Amino acid sequence: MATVRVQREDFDAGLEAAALARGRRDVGAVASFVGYCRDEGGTLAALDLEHYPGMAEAEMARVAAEAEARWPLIGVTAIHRFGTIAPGEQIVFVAVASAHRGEAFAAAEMLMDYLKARAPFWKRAIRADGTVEGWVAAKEADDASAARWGAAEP
Amino acid sequence: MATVRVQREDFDAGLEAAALARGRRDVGAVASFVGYCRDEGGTLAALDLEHYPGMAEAEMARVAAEAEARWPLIGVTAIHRFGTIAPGEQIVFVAVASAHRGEAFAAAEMLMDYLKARAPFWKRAIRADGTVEGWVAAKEADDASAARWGAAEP
Amino acid sequence: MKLIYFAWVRERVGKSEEDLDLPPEVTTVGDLIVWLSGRGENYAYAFEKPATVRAALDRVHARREAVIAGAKEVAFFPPMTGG
Amino acid sequence: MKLIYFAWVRERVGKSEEDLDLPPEVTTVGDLIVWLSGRGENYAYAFEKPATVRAALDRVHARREAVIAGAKEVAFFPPMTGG
Repeated sequence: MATVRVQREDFDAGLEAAALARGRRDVGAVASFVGYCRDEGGTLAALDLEHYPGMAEAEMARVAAEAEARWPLIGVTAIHRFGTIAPGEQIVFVAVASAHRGEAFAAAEMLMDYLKARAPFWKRAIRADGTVEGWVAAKEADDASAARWGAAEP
Repeated sequence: MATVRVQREDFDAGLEAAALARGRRDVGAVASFVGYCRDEGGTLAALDLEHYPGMAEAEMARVAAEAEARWPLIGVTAIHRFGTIAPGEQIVFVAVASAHRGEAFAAAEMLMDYLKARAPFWKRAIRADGTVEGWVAAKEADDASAARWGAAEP
Repeated sequence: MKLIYFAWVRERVGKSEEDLDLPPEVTTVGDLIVWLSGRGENYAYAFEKPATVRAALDRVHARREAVIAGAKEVAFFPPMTGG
Repeated sequence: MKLIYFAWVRERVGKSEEDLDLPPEVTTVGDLIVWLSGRGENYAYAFEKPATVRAALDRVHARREAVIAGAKEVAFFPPMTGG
């Protein structure tokens, strides 16, 4: 059963990853990922992250369920923040526990690719000079990353 | 510059992964992995891990340097324990920081594949019934995992 | 029908949500986009490049040919840029 | 020459390390394996399936044809099973 959270506040990635193995003796591998806000060479002051409440959680849960259907996973956690996020801060987290490392890595990477392509979040850049830039355009590379798992278009 | 440690004591995986991004604004992605000791359906009491002191650290550093030569990485940490390790305990850790998630995932997975195939560690299983089993045989799958990165045979 | 807009679709339409009675000829998501585009400059602007607007029916991604009858909530938004 | 053994190679040889004077005809790792195998049953047992034994020269993986002259330390061990 996957744990999915959409929240404004920060999270403790180490604690979340360790929780997947705690008290268990059948977990052989935990692969985890944290996406951070970069300052893009000093030009970015913050990101403003809008989301679709309700659908964001539902879509992340669907993505996690697809990973669980594809590989024999023991646990999945996915967390995505919204609101104003400064450079150096955490934005997104996924972790996958399984018996063996191959499926843990593959599932974690698939989760990130799917989250980026399908979870209803939109970033706006606030520049260091105070200007609020337009919305970040989706990268075709992200759709391509999701497509390589054989995904249907969102 | 990679951080490599070979140690008997446990480690704090969350702290190690977070340290790669702490105080930085150019890290966009940290992929990390923890390998745990499984109890193999209740039959395993512990693993006894022997290593080649000096060579273990050197080989892990070479593996990390190969990952750094292949991808634009910001930081790499690899830790491997030795000694007696019980089911549920952590054995091995790798974490990779980079600007983008693709290279962080790829480098972390390559590091694990290479570590398993090349770092001089040997496992012996201590069974739940008290018998000390022979040495764990290397899996051909591990050599194949390392080979897919185009590695020379160790 | 409850309509919800996000990100620059919301900004162009000028509101984050509204309740509209849809005429009977509007049966699919694609029909709804065409109908909305004729309701004013703000909608026309939001949907000027329809390929860049995504839709969801009751919080599930929906294609243009998806039938909206029975849905409680239709959302329009740009391609996702989370993660 | 310092020789070091690990895991079941160590157990079969019966010691973890030793210092040996190598005869001049032993120039490669492969030569050393053949020479050691003739030194007693314990060595013959350790190297009975030479393909399953790996070698390192001064803590770097070495193939059978690697020349050992100049090395301070030769190690023999089974395929690695860490990680």
